[in-house]
Amino acid sequence: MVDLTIDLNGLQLKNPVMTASGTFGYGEEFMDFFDISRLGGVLVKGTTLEHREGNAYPRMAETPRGMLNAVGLQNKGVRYFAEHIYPRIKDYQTNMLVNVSGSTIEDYVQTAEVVNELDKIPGIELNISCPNVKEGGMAFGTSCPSAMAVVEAVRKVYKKHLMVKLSPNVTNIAEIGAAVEGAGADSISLINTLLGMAIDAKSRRPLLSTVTGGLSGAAVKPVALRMVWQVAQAVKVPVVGMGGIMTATDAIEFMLAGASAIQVGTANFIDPCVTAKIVDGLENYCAEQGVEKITDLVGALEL
Amino acid sequence: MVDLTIDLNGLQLKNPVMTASGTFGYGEEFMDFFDISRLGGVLVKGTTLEHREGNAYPRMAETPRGMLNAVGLQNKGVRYFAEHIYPRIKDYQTNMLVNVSGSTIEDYVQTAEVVNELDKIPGIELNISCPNVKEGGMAFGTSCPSAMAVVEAVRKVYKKHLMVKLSPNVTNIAEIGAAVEGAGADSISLINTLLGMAIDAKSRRPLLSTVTGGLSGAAVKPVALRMVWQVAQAVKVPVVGMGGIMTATDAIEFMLAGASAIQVGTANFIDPCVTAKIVDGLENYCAEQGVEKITDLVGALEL
Amino acid sequence: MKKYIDDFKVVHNERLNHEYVILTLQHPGRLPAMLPGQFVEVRVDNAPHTFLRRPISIHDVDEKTNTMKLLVQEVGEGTRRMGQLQAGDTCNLVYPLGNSFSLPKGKRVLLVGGGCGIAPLLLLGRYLKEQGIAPRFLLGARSKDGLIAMEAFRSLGEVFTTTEDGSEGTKGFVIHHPVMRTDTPEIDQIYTCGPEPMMKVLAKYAAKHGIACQVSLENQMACGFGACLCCVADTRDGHKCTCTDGPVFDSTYLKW
Amino acid sequence: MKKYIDDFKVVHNERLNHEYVILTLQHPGRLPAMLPGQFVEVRVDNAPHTFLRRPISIHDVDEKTNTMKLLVQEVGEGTRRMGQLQAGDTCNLVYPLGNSFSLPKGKRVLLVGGGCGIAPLLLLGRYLKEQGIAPRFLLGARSKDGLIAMEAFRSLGEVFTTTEDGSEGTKGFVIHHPVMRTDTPEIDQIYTCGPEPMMKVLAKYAAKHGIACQVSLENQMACGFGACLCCVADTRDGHKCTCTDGPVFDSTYLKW
Ligand SMILES: Cc1cc2nc3c(=O)[nH]c(=O)nc-3n(C[C@H](O)[C@H](O)[C@H](O)COP(=O)(O)OP(=O)(O)OC[C@H]3O[C@@H](n4cnc5c(N)ncnc54)[C@H](O)[C@@H]3O)c2cc1C
Ligand SMILES: Cc1cc2nc3c(=O)[nH]c(=O)nc-3n(C[C@H](O)[C@H](O)[C@H](O)COP(=O)(O)OP(=O)(O)OC[C@H]3O[C@@H](n4cnc5c(N)ncnc54)[C@H](O)[C@@H]3O)c2cc1C
Ligand SMILES: Cc1cc2nc3c(=O)[nH]c(=O)nc-3n(C[C@H](O)[C@H](O)[C@H](O)COP(=O)(O)O)c2cc1C
Ligand SMILES: Cc1cc2nc3c(=O)[nH]c(=O)nc-3n(C[C@H](O)[C@H](O)[C@H](O)COP(=O)(O)O)c2cc1C
Ligand code: FES
Ligand code: FES
Repeated sequence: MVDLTIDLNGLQLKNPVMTASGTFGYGEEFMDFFDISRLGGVLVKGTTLEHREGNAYPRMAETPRGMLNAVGLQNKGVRYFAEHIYPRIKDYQTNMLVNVSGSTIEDYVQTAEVVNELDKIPGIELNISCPNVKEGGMAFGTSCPSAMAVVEAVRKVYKKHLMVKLSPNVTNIAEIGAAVEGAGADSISLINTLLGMAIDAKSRRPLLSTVTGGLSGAAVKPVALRMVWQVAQAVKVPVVGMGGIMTATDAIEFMLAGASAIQVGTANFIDPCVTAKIVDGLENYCAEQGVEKITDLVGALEL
Repeated sequence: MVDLTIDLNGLQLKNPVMTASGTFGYGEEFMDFFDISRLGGVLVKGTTLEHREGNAYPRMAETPRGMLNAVGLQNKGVRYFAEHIYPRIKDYQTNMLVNVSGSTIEDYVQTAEVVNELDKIPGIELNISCPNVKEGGMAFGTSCPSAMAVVEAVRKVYKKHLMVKLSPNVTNIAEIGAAVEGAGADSISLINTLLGMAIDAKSRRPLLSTVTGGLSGAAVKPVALRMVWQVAQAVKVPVVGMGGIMTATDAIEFMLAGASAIQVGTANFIDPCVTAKIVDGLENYCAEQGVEKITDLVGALEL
Repeated sequence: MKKYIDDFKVVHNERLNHEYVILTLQHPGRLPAMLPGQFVEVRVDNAPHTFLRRPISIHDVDEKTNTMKLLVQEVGEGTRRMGQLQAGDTCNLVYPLGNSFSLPKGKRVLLVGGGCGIAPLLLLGRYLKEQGIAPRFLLGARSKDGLIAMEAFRSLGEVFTTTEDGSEGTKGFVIHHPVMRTDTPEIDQIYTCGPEPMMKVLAKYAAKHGIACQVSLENQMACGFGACLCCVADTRDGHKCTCTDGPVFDSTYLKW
Repeated sequence: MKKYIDDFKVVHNERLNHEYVILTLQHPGRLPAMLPGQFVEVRVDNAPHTFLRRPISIHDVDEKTNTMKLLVQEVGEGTRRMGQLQAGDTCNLVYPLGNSFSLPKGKRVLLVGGGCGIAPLLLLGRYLKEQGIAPRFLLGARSKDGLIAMEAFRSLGEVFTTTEDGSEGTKGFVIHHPVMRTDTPEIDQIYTCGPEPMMKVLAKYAAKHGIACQVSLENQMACGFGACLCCVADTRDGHKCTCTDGPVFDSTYLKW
């Protein structure tokens, strides 16, 4: 038996496989396909203080082995979440983490305060990297001072696990990672989507209502892997890697690069059972390679 | 007859299709496949002041619809180029532009000075964005002051067309574009490769000798298109777009986003005739859409 | 409704013309219940340019043979690959997805389709007939060649046709067909699927004549089952997912 | 040598075992001259995970039928797709690429191959024979199953074999074969292609015995024709491209 458990700076995961925010709904959408209690964790949809309608249609464009989205944090607001959704999902036998977004620091703080009161939510993922909203979002994640400011403010009010999710649209990701660690992050997740664009040559129009959107899927894996490697070397807190993970082999690559856990996003759309398969695949890889504890893989890249 | 000619701030192109540096050798490698005088221009291999052996093997890894390279500017130095290669290629009936790289500003300046003396070379492309060398390269392209410094220094000694090639590995590409324009660039080309990484899960080793390398190919197109769009809006000099162009349709998308000309890189490896097909494809598109001058497409994206 | 993911076996690929095929897919075991208007998400294998699944309506269902039919119009790489599937091949589906057409307001129904939008109307027609409601179809195309799978529709009810070039049926768009061009059309309920401009015209027509109208929308979908929120339509209640709240909407519910 | 890009027609796919096939590809017109040791770059269609072409050695050439043969070992998606090509399919090649084996230093030649590295040795053997030099082959594999295409080699000359498990020929690696285990081996020239460790052992052996040795290298190639500089080998003159300066190198030229 391979030991797949991970201690993510106090947050206990039964295995390193989590689902990425905005790609797994509230988990409910996947219940017909597999038992989500098999997962290490679920990052629920991006949640904001107030209800948000998100961006206008069209919000999605396919790209070479990837996709652009411009959802724009559509959600009913954190109070609706606490009242109506939380009761439905709180007893799932996995870590249900809330992905928190905002336009101002005050937004983030107030949202985190509401989530802090929800007993069965063991942590939040602070999204300082959403490229699809006009205010806030990515802007916070692209400079050290603003990233630190929002993390410090939330840290003051949020008592449980504070994961901070970085934007890849920066010159120096290691610097930002170190900054948010200094500001009190318990773990760091990356990457959010790369800012991209798609055009229909025939109609000469952008394919997204917002012109630019967030790129995800297999295409971004090399960039994500590099950034995870850079951040893992720059910080002491655990790193949660994502970006283009489609298979167990991809997940292992991220762990070798230094990720203690991983998240799977876009792949869920193509195979709703993919995360269960990745859990199995991690176990098989460890068994084949004689790895007894999966933690032995973390950062085990041989240079 | 569609008018495909482009006036790139004084540099006359018979059509907007050029080949990207480092992917087309000195043009000679493609002579067996098609008549390279059909091209608007050829960007020859990255050229430095001194001979460079480049990085150790392995230098290439395939990724989802892309590739990583870590060539590291292998070349025989600009003087060898001037003496031995220039005489062979100087009479090609297309714009032969030299891609100039360096580790210090002085390197860039001296290299540019040598090229300045070569009558049949109508311009250089200043590569301030190579991710595969330890010193200089990308470092110059990732901050405004250093980008400006190198461009200003070269501008003083280089009298012909000065194209500056930007790195995509930055937080704010528009800012860098505006800075190099201010420093005297005649045109701006982008994107160079995105910094990425690949790992072999079985051997637990990086697939490149340099661990990280430059990502190119179809996968990067959405990011490249977005950056071209952003820079085209931020500057007045013409923009030359590249990154993942595989077909004429891709090329048109870049022109709609604001590129006056385009470069094709990785696609040359898969189809050595691809650039000739793109020239044909541009003409067909224009004919079908009733576009008389291809310049009408530049920045013609409808928002 | 419970959703599934399964490998189906292609048992038949009927090519209708240069751009349309009907695939018959067999479930490995017992096909679960599926409703008219629902769709499947097809995984397209061996297609370098097709990253996501492709949504395709359920065209017909045969519980006896545990098969379903998909009517596919080849418009890009994904659908072209589907058109190349051969008997014996495997086709992985996520299904059944979306809501469904609901029972009509009145017995006089008209099912209006254009292009590949006729696909869900066959199963709907079969379903209505089983409920004792005689379906009438109005199918439009650019020209005669575009009027496909006619026998299947005729076996269920009356079929009217229009073609833009007049090569068959009434010349013009569906809205120009005599069945609609009276002051008091004998229609209680319109069901429609096809190009958006067509459906908008029908929605307006229905509103004017006090006819109920259900439209089946297309949209850019990444998942097809409510996980990505990419596929929204603008409704009176704000953004709603075409893949879970739709694809079928009451036309008056949409902000058209 | 002039390089070409052409669609070839697959005229035959001979499956040797679960992992090896021999493809026979026919040129649309007249096949240009090709030398032993050269390779082609195969475009792999319908393969989502295969972005670049795949380099494959020219296994054999038949000028009368304008065909060439490729011996393909299925190791990943690209080669597996090649293994699925069927008579009538099209296969796009860039060819002929690379330098070639050169004439031997002396008449007593030994062609040593392992795995898919045996591929270029057949054409080389044929070429040597035409030059009046009798090729002797030493082919190694893990076990009997890995010794493939033996008849073709036997038709050209003497064939020695080794298997790691001893299921055929001498037990051990190629270096353990009696033909090499004498103090004065009757060999003037070794040609070798196969796993790098094998070739390194042979290079050392050749150096020790004063035998000339040409090795054919593999490398990560993006283009195959000198445009990308990805495929360098470390030589006494610094980095040289395996695809243009190689794939065949004199073993003493390499920094091994
Ligand atoms: C709920 C639903 C049911 C559908 N039912 C059917 C059906 O029964 N039969 C059928 O043939 N088609 C149906 N479609 C449309 C089908 O999904 C698209 O034609 C298909 O996704 C195109 O994929 P492709 O790879 O062939 O083309 P692509 O190469 O992806 O695109 C080719 C062209 O089609 C457009 N396109 C791509 N995807 C969509 C989409 N989801 N909606 C609208 N336009 C698109 C592109 O913009 C492009 O112009 C349905 C779509 C939806 C949302
Ligand atoms: C000059 C040359 C001649 C060759 N001749 C033959 C031949 O005649 N017959 C034959 O079967 N194979 C030959 N090869 C090897 C063949 O190119 C690779 O097996 C093939 O590229 C693998 O592609 P894939 O998509 O099947 O596997 P992938 O999925 O790309 O890789 C599968 C495994 O093979 C390894 N691999 C991939 N590409 C290469 C490469 N270029 N070199 C070494 N390892 C690689 C990968 O690291 C991985 O472990 C030759 C290679 C070269 C450079
Ligand atoms: C449709 C969609 C919606 C997303 N919504 C969110 C979100 O609300 N909050 C967030 O932090 N990330 C969001 N993301 C980013 C993903 O969580 C993830 O960081 C990214 O997609 C990269 O991983 P992948 O390549 O595995 O998809 C979204 C991604 C997609 C594709
Ligand atoms: C093998 C290889 C070598 C390259 N060498 C150089 C170089 O010497 N100088 C340079 O400015 N860019 C170099 N590039 C970057 C390309 O010119 C181009 O900017 C990049 O590949 C994106 O375009 P593409 O996706 O069409 O390949 C190289 C790219 C590749 C793949
Ligand atoms: S397509 Fe994903 S929610 Fe509708
Ligand atoms: S593979 Fe491109 S130079 Fe050799």
